[in-house]
Amino acid sequence: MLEQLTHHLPALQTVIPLIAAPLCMLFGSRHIAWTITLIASLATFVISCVLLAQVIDGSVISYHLGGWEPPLGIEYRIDAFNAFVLLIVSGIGALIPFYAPASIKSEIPKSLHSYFYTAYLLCLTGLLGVTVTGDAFNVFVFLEVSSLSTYALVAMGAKKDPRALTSAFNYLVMGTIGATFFVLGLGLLYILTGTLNMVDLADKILLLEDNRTLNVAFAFILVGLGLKIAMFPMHLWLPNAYAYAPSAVTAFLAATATKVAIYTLLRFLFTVFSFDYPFEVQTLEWVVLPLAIMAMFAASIVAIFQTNLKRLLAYSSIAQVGYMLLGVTFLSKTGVTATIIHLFNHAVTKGGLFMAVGALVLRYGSPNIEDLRGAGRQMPWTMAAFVAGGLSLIGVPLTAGFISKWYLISAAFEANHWVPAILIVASSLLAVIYVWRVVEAAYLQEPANPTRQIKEAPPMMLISTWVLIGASFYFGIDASFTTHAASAGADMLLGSVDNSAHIILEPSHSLIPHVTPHGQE
Amino acid sequence: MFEFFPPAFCFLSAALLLPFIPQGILRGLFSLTVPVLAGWSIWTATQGASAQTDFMGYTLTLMRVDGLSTFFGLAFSLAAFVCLIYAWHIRDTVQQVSTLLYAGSAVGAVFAGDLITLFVYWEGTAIASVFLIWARRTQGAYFTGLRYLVVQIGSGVILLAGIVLHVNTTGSIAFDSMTLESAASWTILLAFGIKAAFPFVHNWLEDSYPAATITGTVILSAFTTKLAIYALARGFAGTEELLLIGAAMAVVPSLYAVFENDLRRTLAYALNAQLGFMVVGIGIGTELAVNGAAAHAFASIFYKGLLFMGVGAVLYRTGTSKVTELGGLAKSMPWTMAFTLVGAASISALPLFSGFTTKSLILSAAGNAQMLWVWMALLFASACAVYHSGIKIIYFTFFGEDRGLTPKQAPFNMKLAMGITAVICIAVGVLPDQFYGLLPYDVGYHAYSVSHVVTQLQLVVFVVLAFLLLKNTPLFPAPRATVSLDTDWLYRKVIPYLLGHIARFVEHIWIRWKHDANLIVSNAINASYRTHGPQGPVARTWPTGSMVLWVAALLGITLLLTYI
Amino acid sequence: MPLTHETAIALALIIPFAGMILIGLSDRNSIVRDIISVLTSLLLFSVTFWLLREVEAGAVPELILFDVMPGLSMAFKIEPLGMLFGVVASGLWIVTALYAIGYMRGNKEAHQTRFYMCFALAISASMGIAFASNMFTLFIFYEVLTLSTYPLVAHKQNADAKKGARTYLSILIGTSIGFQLLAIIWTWVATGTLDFVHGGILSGHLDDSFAPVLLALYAFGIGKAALMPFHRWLPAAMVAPTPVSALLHAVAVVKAGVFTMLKVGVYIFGIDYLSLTGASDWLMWLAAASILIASIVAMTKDNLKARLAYSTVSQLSYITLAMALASSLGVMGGAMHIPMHAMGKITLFMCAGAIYVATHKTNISQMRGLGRTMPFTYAAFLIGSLSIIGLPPFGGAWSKWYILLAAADTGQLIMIGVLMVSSLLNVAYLLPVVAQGFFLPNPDDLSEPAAKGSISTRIKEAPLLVVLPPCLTAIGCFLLFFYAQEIYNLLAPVAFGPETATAVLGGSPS
Amino acid sequence: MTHQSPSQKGRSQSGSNRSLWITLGLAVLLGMSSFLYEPHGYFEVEHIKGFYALFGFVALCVLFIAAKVASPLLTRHEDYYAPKDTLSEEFPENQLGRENKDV
Repeated sequence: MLEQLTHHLPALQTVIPLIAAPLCMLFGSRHIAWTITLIASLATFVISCVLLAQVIDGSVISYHLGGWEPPLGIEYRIDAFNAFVLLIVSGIGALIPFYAPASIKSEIPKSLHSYFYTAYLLCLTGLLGVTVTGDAFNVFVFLEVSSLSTYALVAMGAKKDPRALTSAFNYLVMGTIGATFFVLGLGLLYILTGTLNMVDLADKILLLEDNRTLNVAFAFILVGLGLKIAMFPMHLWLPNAYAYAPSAVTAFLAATATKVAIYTLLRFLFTVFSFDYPFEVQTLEWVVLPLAIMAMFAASIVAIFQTNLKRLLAYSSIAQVGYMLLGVTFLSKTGVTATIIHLFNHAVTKGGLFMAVGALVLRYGSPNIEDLRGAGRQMPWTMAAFVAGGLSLIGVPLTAGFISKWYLISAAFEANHWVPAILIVASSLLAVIYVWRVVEAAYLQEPANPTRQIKEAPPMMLISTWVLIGASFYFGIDASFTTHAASAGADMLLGSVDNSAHIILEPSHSLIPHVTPHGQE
Repeated sequence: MFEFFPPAFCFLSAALLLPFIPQGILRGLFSLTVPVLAGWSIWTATQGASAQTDFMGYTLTLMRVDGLSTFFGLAFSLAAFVCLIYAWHIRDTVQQVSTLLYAGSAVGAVFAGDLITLFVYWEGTAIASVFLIWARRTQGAYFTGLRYLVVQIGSGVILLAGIVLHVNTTGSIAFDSMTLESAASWTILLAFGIKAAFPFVHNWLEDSYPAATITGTVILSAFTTKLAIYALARGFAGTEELLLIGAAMAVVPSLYAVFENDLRRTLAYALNAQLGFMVVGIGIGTELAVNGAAAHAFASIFYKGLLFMGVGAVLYRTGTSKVTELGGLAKSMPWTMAFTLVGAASISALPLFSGFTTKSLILSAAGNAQMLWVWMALLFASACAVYHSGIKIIYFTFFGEDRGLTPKQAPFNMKLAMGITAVICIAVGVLPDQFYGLLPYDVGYHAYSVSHVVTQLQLVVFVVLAFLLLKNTPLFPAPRATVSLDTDWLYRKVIPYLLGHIARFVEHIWIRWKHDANLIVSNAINASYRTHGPQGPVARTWPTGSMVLWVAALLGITLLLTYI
Repeated sequence: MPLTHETAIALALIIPFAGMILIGLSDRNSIVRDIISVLTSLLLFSVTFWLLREVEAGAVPELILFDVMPGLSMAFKIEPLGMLFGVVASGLWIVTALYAIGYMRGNKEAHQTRFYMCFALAISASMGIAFASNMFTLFIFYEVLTLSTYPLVAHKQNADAKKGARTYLSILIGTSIGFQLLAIIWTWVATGTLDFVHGGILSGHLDDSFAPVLLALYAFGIGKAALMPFHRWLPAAMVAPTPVSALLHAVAVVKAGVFTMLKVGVYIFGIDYLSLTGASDWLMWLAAASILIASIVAMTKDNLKARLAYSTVSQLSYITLAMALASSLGVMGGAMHIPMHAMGKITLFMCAGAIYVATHKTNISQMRGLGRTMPFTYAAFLIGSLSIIGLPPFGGAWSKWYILLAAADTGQLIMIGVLMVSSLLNVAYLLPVVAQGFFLPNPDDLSEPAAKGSISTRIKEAPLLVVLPPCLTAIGCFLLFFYAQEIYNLLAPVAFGPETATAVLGGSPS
Repeated sequence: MTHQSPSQKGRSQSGSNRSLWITLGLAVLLGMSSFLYEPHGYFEVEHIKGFYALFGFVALCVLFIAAKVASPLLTRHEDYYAPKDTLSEEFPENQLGRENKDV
């Protein structure tokens, strides 16, 4: 049984949270819902660990859902890259149940807690699904699953601030536009090639010569995913959504949602399309590169002036997305590795930061920097976590952020892109400013209300915060895992590894799968 | 390692011990034994002995005992001895320590066999001596001391630069005779020249010596410049350039010494002129001339010291050393007058006094070399010296207009010191052959001949006669309460004035620039706040429409690329 | 227990770190805390001293901790230059630890525990910098040092302190990330290694015309070396309590900067490569300008610590200049200037602090006549000044000697002139402090007749723990003049290359 | 400036007159003596009779004239450099032993 289960892990990855979600609602009790969520998210985490272990050496797992052969059937295809992303998503997903209860207690009416867990699990399902699937349309479906549940999650912040409703609605409108663009692009691709399986698409696209429809499809997909990524200047939905959502949701979204969107973009850029496709190279160079750099600066400067800590971090995220996109535009293995590493590192760091901010908001009742003065003494552990995360955001050595920047700048130098290299460090310095504004307020200013007794954050929140912050340090001190995984992922994406020889076929029409080399298929 | 204990170490270690000995007789006796011990060790040192040590890859020669160094070493030890007696009454630890350090450094420098050791002691004299000026503890002395220190250390760093260049070109650190053919030796000559008060770099001397304490001036007058003379004699004997320099040095300060109002400054100018004689002697470079320079340095140490002591004693009792405030002290301070007269007679080179037997060596050397103009210049300077050091000091202090001053006699220790110094002056004048025996070279010179005695007496007497005749005529430069403008005018008036303007200008620019820069920065911050601040357009997040517009625009731009 | 090289290096890093934790734990009991602080410094010094003996015996202690990224490891390897810096920083920590106790108590400062903790952490970081075996490790500890000293600068938490600390942090972080990181990554991309190798790693991997650019990134990126125009942090950091200014901003932090500069010159570029490509010519001129301008600015400062800060800026550029001369003798002089200047400048800063503790005066113009009430402090200040000026018989003379020799060796006569003028400027801004203290009347105390009254009644020194350390370091300045030979022997392999060192040691170094 | 009584002035006047006569006498004697011996000099000029006497007299005249001419150019009031100069300030009293003769 266990044997069989292990062969269905790719499917279980999405199925477990998908089944758990309605259960949460059915039972109604928030305690049971929490338990279910905990079990489901831990299970997905374990699964993703197992999956990553299987593919990190460069193998690929191809799982045919329902036994239908691709390209007709839906294929779940796991290689080093998406296994790594799965790990991020499920890892942070597994932390949220620890963090959430204390956090949402004050933010969401108790009656809605089970709905919260339901929506959360659905969101997790969607994000994992997007990552795990090898089918382009399936990507769209899961993307919408996650998006729709996200809108609900954001709206749950309404108890605390009614603007959450408006921002959720805005997010919905914009997200839908993005999704629509994406699906339009898919439609065009389907018209051209008649297939939706990514690997198949890639093969077919290679055969097409200079084709305007293909270009239009690419443009639609890029813009659609760009919106989901919050690529500057299509980021407008993000600050409000992050600012008004419940803290646990913000932490989860910030760490996972945009990362998965970036993953998807990379998939399309490199697996479906590739550098051989001239239009892509052009677009990256002429559209994405300038936008990425603008994001790095514009968003950072906006962050500097923010008074609301959550919005500050939200804008910082937009800037960080700029780094990730910048890595891609170097059109090199190091560049893509840098993007993947930063994707991971930033997820860990930003997740931890938002968790810390959530704890602060819980105790102070406000995310405004003004109100958080003196927090360094009143909530030392939480604030220390924030500072540590901030250092990682800046890219101080021994933090994960440093590793990202190291690879990113290396890639820039390798590509002889001097100006971007300088701009990367210049924008890091902007991060110094916005992080240090908070540090100064917290440590060097007298509390806004000295008589008020502020307790340290609840232990579970603190622990989950520190797990992420600790991870951001661990991966800064020993980056061998992330760099290894990221470069394996980059190899996979850029096709520098001949992966056809390593494919593990897992036809699901039989419960006992047999493994055959790809070539014999 | 050492064949014997370097005498400089006697002074230096005593200086370190001194603060721990109680003030008073004990400390006074202790410090007096130091020059005695040092002098004895120099006296008994075998010629050619040396003390060497390996350090930092160099072989440092801490001691080089030969005729020249022994002679100067003895002179300095003896000078230290009389200075210490003169300063017996001083109860200021700073002055006491710095006196010993200063004398020790000077003795050390004289015996230095290599340039690094020389440099070490060279700077030592600069640092130790400045405290004798500052010890006056007035604002004027403070600033004078700073000026002095900068010049002295300036000489030191120039020496250092010269040594570095020398080591770099020759690979040797030995301090021997040099020729002016490389940048290194020119630099070293400049360093020596500053301490020897060459023209245009001389003014530190006239500026600082009169600003020191009473005893400090006496001590200062003994060492620094004579050390420079030693160094020149060692390194640059026979360098022709020195002839002109020395002649100018002998003449020009004499002029200043005439109209200078402050007696100690007058003496400083006179000292400078005497140094000119020695520089000329070194420039001639024959054994006779170098002997003359050394002998004259010796004599100069003591007769100049004696004059400074006399004026110092007057200052000590009356509070002033200005011509315009002094006069008629012959009755109240007879001993001081008598001793000062000996000094005046010595510098005037009257027979039986020291100047007679030493100056003539240099003049004879110039004569031997048939250097008429140099000889004339020196003769002129000699005539001037008769007036400014001989007549002027004595006349205006002890005779002249009576200002109603009735001070007590000088303290006993001062009189004793003056007495010993006077004896030395006379001894050099009376026993020339014994004195010449101490000189570095054996040249068999005889000072006393009828011709020499008579001509010298003629010179002196006619100068006195001219003075007495002209004294009441309008030609006589009557003393006035003035300060003389010298090269220091440049760095005390002109340069500060210019610097002040430049500083104001720079400050103005700087403030403007800072203001502008601040403005630019704050404008930039404000502008980015307007655009990127919470209310700025970039940070605006609510309008869905604008976002859709962006999406459309981006799609459009991307698609446009198709046509490229 | 026999001490191995690995454990000794690890101990050197861990001891101050453990000290920091223990200090934090003994927050309640200030006496225990202070004792721990001193004991830690003693322990650390004994370890570094043991290592020094080993290095002098020719050993090359090494410790590889782990790989951070593929090819980039956190590793330590002690070569003589690093050993020297390590011994200087840890040795002077002892006196500063004592001094800090006296100072912090004398001034009744708040947050003393935080102060000692950050101090210990900073020392730990300095050790890391000293012993780093590659540029990557060095950079990491460089940044740790910056961050750990930030709370020390902002210690007083008033508006001034915050402003100063902000300048401090923004320049140090800004230059290190903005330039140094770029330079390091560029080096890494160009050569594929960041290890310190004698003779450099860049030769043959970098287009010669780019060498000055890369050097510029390093030179400006090492903000701690306070090369103009990135020197502003140093005067700004003077808002920190004096022990911080003394140890960190005269020894550990700034010396970490110039130490890094030397490391880059010797082990990344290689002296031969620098001299071949002339990459450092511009740096030499800039350092010279820095020396002079900072000295002139120092003269205009009335605040004693500000004056000392600008003096430090000037003196640090000596070392940069020495490196930029691209000559073995320059390396010798520059490296030797690290302990020499450290000893002198820490003396001066501690004296400034002693004056502050005793009288709460910060401006030189207020300090007239203080020398007679605080003779020991002022005597120490005098000796420190003389050493900084470079006069014998104090340590500073030797380093200046070798830098001058290097300038002569490379034919840079103008640099000789610059160093000479700088000495005079040093005289002009340092010695007035002493002279005014000893020889001008105290304006507060006009009735006091000079040189009267018994000494014991006149002396009003700061507490013993504040006065003793500067006196000790002043004696140190004197001893360094005679121990220069040891330093020379230690550094010979760095300056003249490991092979030639033994040959050169025999005779004259020129 | 202290006021002087006429008698004091007269005394100093007569004193200097006496010294003038003595010096004059000495000068004549010495001037004559140049004719009594053959000088052994190094230069031609030394053989001029009374060269040294003449030289001394002329030298001082030249010196005085030069001083007379130069002093307006080269001297200023003694407070010129004040306050950074010692000439313009009193010698510190505590370093003096200013005592008057016992009356």
